Amino acid sequence: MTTANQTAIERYRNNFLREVEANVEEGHMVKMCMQCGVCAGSCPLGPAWQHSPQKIFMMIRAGKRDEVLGSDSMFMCTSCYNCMVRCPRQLPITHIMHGLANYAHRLGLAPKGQPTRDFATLFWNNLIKKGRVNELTLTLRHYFRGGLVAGIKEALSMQSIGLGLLLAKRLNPMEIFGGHGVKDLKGFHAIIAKAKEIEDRKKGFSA
Amino acid sequence: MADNKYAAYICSGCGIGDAMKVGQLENIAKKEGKMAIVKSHPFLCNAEGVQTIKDDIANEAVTHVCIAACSRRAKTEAFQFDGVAVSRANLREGVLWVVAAGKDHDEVRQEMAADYIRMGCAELKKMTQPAGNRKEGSSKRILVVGGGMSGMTAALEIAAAGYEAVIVEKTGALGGMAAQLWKRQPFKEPYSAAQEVGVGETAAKIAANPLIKVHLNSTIAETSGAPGRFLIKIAQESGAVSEESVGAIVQATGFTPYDVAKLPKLGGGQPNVVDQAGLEALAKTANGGAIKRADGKEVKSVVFVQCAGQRDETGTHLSYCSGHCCGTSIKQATYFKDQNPEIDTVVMYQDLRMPGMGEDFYRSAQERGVIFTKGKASKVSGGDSCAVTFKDLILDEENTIAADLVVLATGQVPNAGVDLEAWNPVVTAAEGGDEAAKVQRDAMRTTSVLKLNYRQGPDVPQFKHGFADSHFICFPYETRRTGIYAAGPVRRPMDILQATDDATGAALKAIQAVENAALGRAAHPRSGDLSFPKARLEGCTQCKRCTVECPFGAIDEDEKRFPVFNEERCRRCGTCMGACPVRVISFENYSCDTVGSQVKAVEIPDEDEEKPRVLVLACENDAYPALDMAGLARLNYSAFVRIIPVRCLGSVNTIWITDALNAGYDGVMMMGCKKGDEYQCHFVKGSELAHYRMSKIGDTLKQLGLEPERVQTQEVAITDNTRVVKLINDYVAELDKLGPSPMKGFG
Amino acid sequence: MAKKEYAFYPGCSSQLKASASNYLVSTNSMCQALDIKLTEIPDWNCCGASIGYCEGGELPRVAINARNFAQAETHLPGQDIVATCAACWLGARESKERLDASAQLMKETNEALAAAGLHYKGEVEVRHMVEVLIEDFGYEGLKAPMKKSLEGLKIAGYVGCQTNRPFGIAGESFENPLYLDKMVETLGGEALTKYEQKVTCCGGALAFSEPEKSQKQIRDIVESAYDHGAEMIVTPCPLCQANVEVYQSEINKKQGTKFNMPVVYYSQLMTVAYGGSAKDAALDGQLIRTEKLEKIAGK
Amino acid sequence: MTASIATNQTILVVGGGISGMTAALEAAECGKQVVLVEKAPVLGGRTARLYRYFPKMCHPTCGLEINLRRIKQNRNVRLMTMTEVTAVSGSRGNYSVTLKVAPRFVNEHCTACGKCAEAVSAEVPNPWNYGLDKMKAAYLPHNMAYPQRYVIDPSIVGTSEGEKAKAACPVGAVDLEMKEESVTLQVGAVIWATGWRPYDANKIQPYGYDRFANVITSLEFERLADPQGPTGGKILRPGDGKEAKNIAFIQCAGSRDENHLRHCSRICCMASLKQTQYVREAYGEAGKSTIYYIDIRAIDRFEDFYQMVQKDATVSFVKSKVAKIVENKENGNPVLHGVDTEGYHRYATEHDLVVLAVGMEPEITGVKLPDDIILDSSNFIEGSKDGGMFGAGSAASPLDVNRSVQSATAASLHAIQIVNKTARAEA
Repeated sequence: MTTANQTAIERYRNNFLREVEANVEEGHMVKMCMQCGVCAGSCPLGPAWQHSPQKIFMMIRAGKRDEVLGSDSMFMCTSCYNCMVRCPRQLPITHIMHGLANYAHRLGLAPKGQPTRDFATLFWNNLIKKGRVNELTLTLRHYFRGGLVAGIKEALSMQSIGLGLLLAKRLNPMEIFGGHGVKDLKGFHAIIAKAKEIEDRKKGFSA
Repeated sequence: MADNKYAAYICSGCGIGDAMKVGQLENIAKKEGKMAIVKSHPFLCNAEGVQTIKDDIANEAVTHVCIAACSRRAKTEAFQFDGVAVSRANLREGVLWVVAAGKDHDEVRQEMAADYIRMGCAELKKMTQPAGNRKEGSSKRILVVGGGMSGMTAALEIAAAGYEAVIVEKTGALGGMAAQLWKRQPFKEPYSAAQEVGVGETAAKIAANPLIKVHLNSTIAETSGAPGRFLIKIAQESGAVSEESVGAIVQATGFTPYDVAKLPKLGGGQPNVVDQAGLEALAKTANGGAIKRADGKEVKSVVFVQCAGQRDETGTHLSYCSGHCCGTSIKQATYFKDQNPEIDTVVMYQDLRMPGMGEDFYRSAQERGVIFTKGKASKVSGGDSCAVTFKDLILDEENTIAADLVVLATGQVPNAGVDLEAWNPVVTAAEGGDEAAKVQRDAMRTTSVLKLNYRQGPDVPQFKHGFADSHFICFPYETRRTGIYAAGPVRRPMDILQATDDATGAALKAIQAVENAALGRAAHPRSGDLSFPKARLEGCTQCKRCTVECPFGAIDEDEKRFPVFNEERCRRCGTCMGACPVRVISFENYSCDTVGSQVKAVEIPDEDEEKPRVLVLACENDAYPALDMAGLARLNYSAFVRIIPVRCLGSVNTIWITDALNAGYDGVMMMGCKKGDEYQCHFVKGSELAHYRMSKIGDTLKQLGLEPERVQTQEVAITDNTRVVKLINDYVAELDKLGPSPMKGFG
Repeated sequence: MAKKEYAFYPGCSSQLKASASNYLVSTNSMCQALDIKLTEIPDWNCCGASIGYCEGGELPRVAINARNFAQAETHLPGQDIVATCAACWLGARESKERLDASAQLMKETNEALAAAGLHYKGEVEVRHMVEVLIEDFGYEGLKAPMKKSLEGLKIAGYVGCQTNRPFGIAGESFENPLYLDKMVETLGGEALTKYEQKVTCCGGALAFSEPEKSQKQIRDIVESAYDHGAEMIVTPCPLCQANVEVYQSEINKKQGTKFNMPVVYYSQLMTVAYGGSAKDAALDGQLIRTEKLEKIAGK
Repeated sequence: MTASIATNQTILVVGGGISGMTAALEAAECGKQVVLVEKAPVLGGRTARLYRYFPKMCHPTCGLEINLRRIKQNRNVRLMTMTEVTAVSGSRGNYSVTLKVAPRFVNEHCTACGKCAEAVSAEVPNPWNYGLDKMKAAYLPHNMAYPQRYVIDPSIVGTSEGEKAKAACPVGAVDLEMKEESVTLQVGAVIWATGWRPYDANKIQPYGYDRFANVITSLEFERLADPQGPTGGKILRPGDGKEAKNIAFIQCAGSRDENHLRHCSRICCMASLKQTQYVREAYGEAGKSTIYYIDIRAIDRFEDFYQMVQKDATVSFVKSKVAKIVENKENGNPVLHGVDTEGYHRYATEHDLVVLAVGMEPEITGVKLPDDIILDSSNFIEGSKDGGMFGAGSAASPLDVNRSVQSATAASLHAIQIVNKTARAEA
């Protein structure tokens, strides 16, 4: 038997499904999908998905590890929860999509430069810094993610909005120098570190 | 009979009295109808009106009553009198409500009503109240053929109702296919795990039940007789023959799995490719431990290929779905998962069919990690490592999947015995002296399950795909062999749960059959009817039409080829009466005369009156109700028609048609049920036979010098209340164009 | 003593000078009129928001929410946590339900909290301000402090996603929730009940990362409001408010539309109806000013 | 009707649909005494309101006619309409059943002449047509109504309309003084053939049954196709009365859905396949049917019917649970959004009319039953603890007509076994 054939044969084994069940948030529910496709049709960003959630579930069962974990589809999730409330099998699809994206991201398999992946990373880093989100630095970092020139261009294009928010007292330029934050930052960080440590241990990232 | 006394009661209620001259109708009943008593009443169906009739029955010794009021379908209970023959003249739905209102129509309305009075009286004169109750069949024991789950259930249910049951089982033990199962699909909540089959307990209950007798290693050598008096010859494997008298039969002969050898493309016959029964055997051997293949290797991965040799549109394999196989494969997948969750189990399906609560079982298998793949397998190869090549219908790609074992979900093939459609031409050829056909006939006979000695063949007629099912949705047990009821997978593909329910239903029908037989009553759909066909054999020409055409195989032939009527098998449809060219067959209350006299009672106006007369013979099951409902909706049709309800178009004897045409009717229209594959006829072939017979009437018409259009046969559904009106009116218009019948004035 | 007291979880965007500061200001005014006392959870932190999934993972997000719970449980015992932000409410409630459902998760979470000397007993209730208004006051109760009617105002109720799914407000459907309409009617305004984009996603956090895809959503939301004759949109969610209001100018620029549809919070409507000034209702905080509402407020 | 008609050898059948009629008749034709009670003013139940049956495309009223004829001539069956069971006490072989008989306001004198309906002008929604049209407040429920007796709607009792009906009756059958009655019966066994009802389509929010006029249920569609229905058999959509030629059928509307009904309702796939043929019957090649499905459950020989429909060029199949429906405001057409999962194809397809193949829910859901009754978690009747009461037909499981009759026949035997035991004990 050739290697290619072996791969094809292995493909439909449950291995990748087991990996997902073990390591992905709510991954144990993937097997419950009955391929009705209501999730695929419910997503506001549906047309942007290369693979719909229901198809991803089938791909997981079919062992298509690289295609799933390398896909940008999960990053199209707006967390609107439409799929989840309509799923006749009550799969927590939103959470599974988040979980798959997180897993792919952590494994480094998620597409590089995927804007939502980058923004989401930025967001988390921003919030853990002070315990609360700094909207200004988050926004600026986001616009400048592609380098200085692109950033200035994008920020300029949005400057009327920024100015408007400023005038409406809904953006504080002083936030750039610090801004809101939790007082017990040390404790906050300790909690996150501990939580991360536990989770990483369970999902095999600690090693 | 000298004792008969005839009375007619005319109701003037519901507006009849306003629209018709009731006095004149009374006179007609008296003078032309020769009724001894004629009364009219403003509200005949109320208690007082009915009492008038009852009083006359009691005090005046009235034996025959003509009710001229509403349709026979209305106030039926009010106008039932024990031991008294009743005819109904339909003045309300048949005249008042369908003839256009207003003075312009007074004359034709009155003529129509008058004719219905004449017809009601004429019919009554020819009727006798059926005596019934011949008490020929008095056995209330019930034979159950087959000792599988269906048969065992039927026997236990029969016994639980207090009746005796006799089981004939061809193998050496009870249990059938169910005994070969490791477990069965869950049949009550929580529908999450396979359950014990329970064959042992059921068989033990049967052994302990004094009302149940079991013949093992036995088959039926001959079945003769009729409900209430079947005589069964039972052949034992040893060669001994015993006899049992029974009143009814439940046929629970089950199924055989479709032969996997017919599926070489799907690996049938190759090592480590088994059917579902094969997997049950492996699971039984494993007895809860790891399931091993025939070569002793523990199975670590298994693929179930659904619809193997089923739902086949090429005509090569089974075209139907066997219903149970999705659930069976799910159950079998749980055998593996419950023993070792690490075993890869894939169910490859096209449509996963788990109706009702089965959905819960499907879910429970998914929870266990059984993988469901919507795909169509194109090739399976067996061997040490099996491979299934398939099209993944979701991912839209060709793929191959490896497994230690492949299970093919093949279908159920019913054990229904001889297919009569194939049997009959062989027998005809054999009777014609064809020696090869004789050999073939005898060979076929050995494959028979019931070995009925009926004129029409040794087994019950099959419906579709060889299953001994009913054609009727509302009446799943409406069989074509009275007193014989199929149950379980021989009737229809099914699982154990449905089969046990089915067996219980069939048990009831068998009990009902023995009770009816003992009272001389008809079974469905004319249940309770006490009439039965009588033949004046001295006039019989041994033409065999009645024995061939009886839809229920009720009529055998004696050595001289005279018909032998088995009343308990008869369903009282009258097809034999319609078939008989010499009109020697009749029922006490329904005969060539009861209808013929009505045909003749109608007054045929002269040609110059321009009042055509059209006879409508309407099947009482669908067409007559449709006509009634046209009345209920106050739809108008021509007042030139005269409608006679018949039991079935199959009972229509051509003499009625020729009599009508001879009498000067301008046309005859027959309204019957739908014929063909999806027939609606409650007596199976009545409508079809009528169409056939009428197609042959052309010569007669020619002899009379009449146009073929003067006789029409229509298929009518019960919902056709607007259509029947159109049919009638169009037909009257067509006849009008044709001009009056040249026979007028010769009658 | 106030009629009702709650542990308040304002969330990052509702802080002063943050993007939803007008929500905070008007909420405070509204609560005053209803005699509600809101006490901020001491030293609360961010909920992690949905978008936190990518880097944050599962347990860290639950843990930071549990930190808020532990604070509330300790310092504001017996008080329900009330959030105004849809994402905060969802993040918190999701965490609470998961903790309720899994002893293992509870154990791990408390292990993490212990690193900061905290412990969560599992006793909090997490509610949205809208739930409080509807369940604890009722539409009749919300009428009580009314001083002005919003008569003549045609308002499209835009519920969005996260106040609606997966939890939603009891008794309302996911596809056609009517509570904003009922609130508008309670305040005397004209609710555009047939407005069919009321649960369309605005793109959420993807407004940043996938602006074109999000703006297509926003365009539908605003366009339909115009189609139904709306004079303004009302929403319970800060991200919805921001996205739908802020990007109208962008859409106008790119697609030549002339959108200028005010987007307000229910708390602003209520503040005005309760007699508050434009400033109390933070109407000056609108990018697209709502003159009609300001006019009523000024009366 | 009084209690004297029944004894502990009598079988009570609750529900006069096809299952109840079958259970009652099969027992009666075995010689047993039966009381058949029906909540509605007429027999027939759910199936009598169907236009055709699958797979034969025959008419349910054809079987109804036979069953009515059996009932009319069988004196072992006592029928009580407008009657509900309010309490059951006692135990197997010896139950005491309390019945509530609602007033019909028309007594047994009624000849169905129709004068009352002519006299009355008030109209009420017609339940026979699921409220798709209105009927006179003095009415014969349908043209095969049995008992063939008019009913006066309670809404006109005590009004001048009611008096008009009374004055118009030539036989004094209208009795506006009728009151609700309570009756107690002794019976030996009880068969619950209480049937099913369509799952409330309003609850399936993404499909907008409550918002879009041109989204209807499969049962309403039966009435539209039926010549005896509100449109005289023309398939006209409710929104604007236009001919609906391009019709979407959405399967599993409420079934196989943990947000609604967990179970598969079994009949809906076949019902929709059947209904595509109504479209063909009405419009020939100009009709178009699309079935949106998860799995087509055309079990056993129904597969033949499925294969026949598959070959029909006017019918197409999309393997997809429709995500949501929006209305095209210009023409009132429903637009279906979703994904065909066989290969992942996104669609937004406009149809003239959407038919929701709504699931089956036991009619007794939410009704208080005797404590003894065992229900499964979907409220289907499994039986009773003392073994003297039985579920039959779709009250016991989601079943098609054929299987319901089979189930009712089986239940009938179980009831007979109980009363026979009593008879033997007393003999």
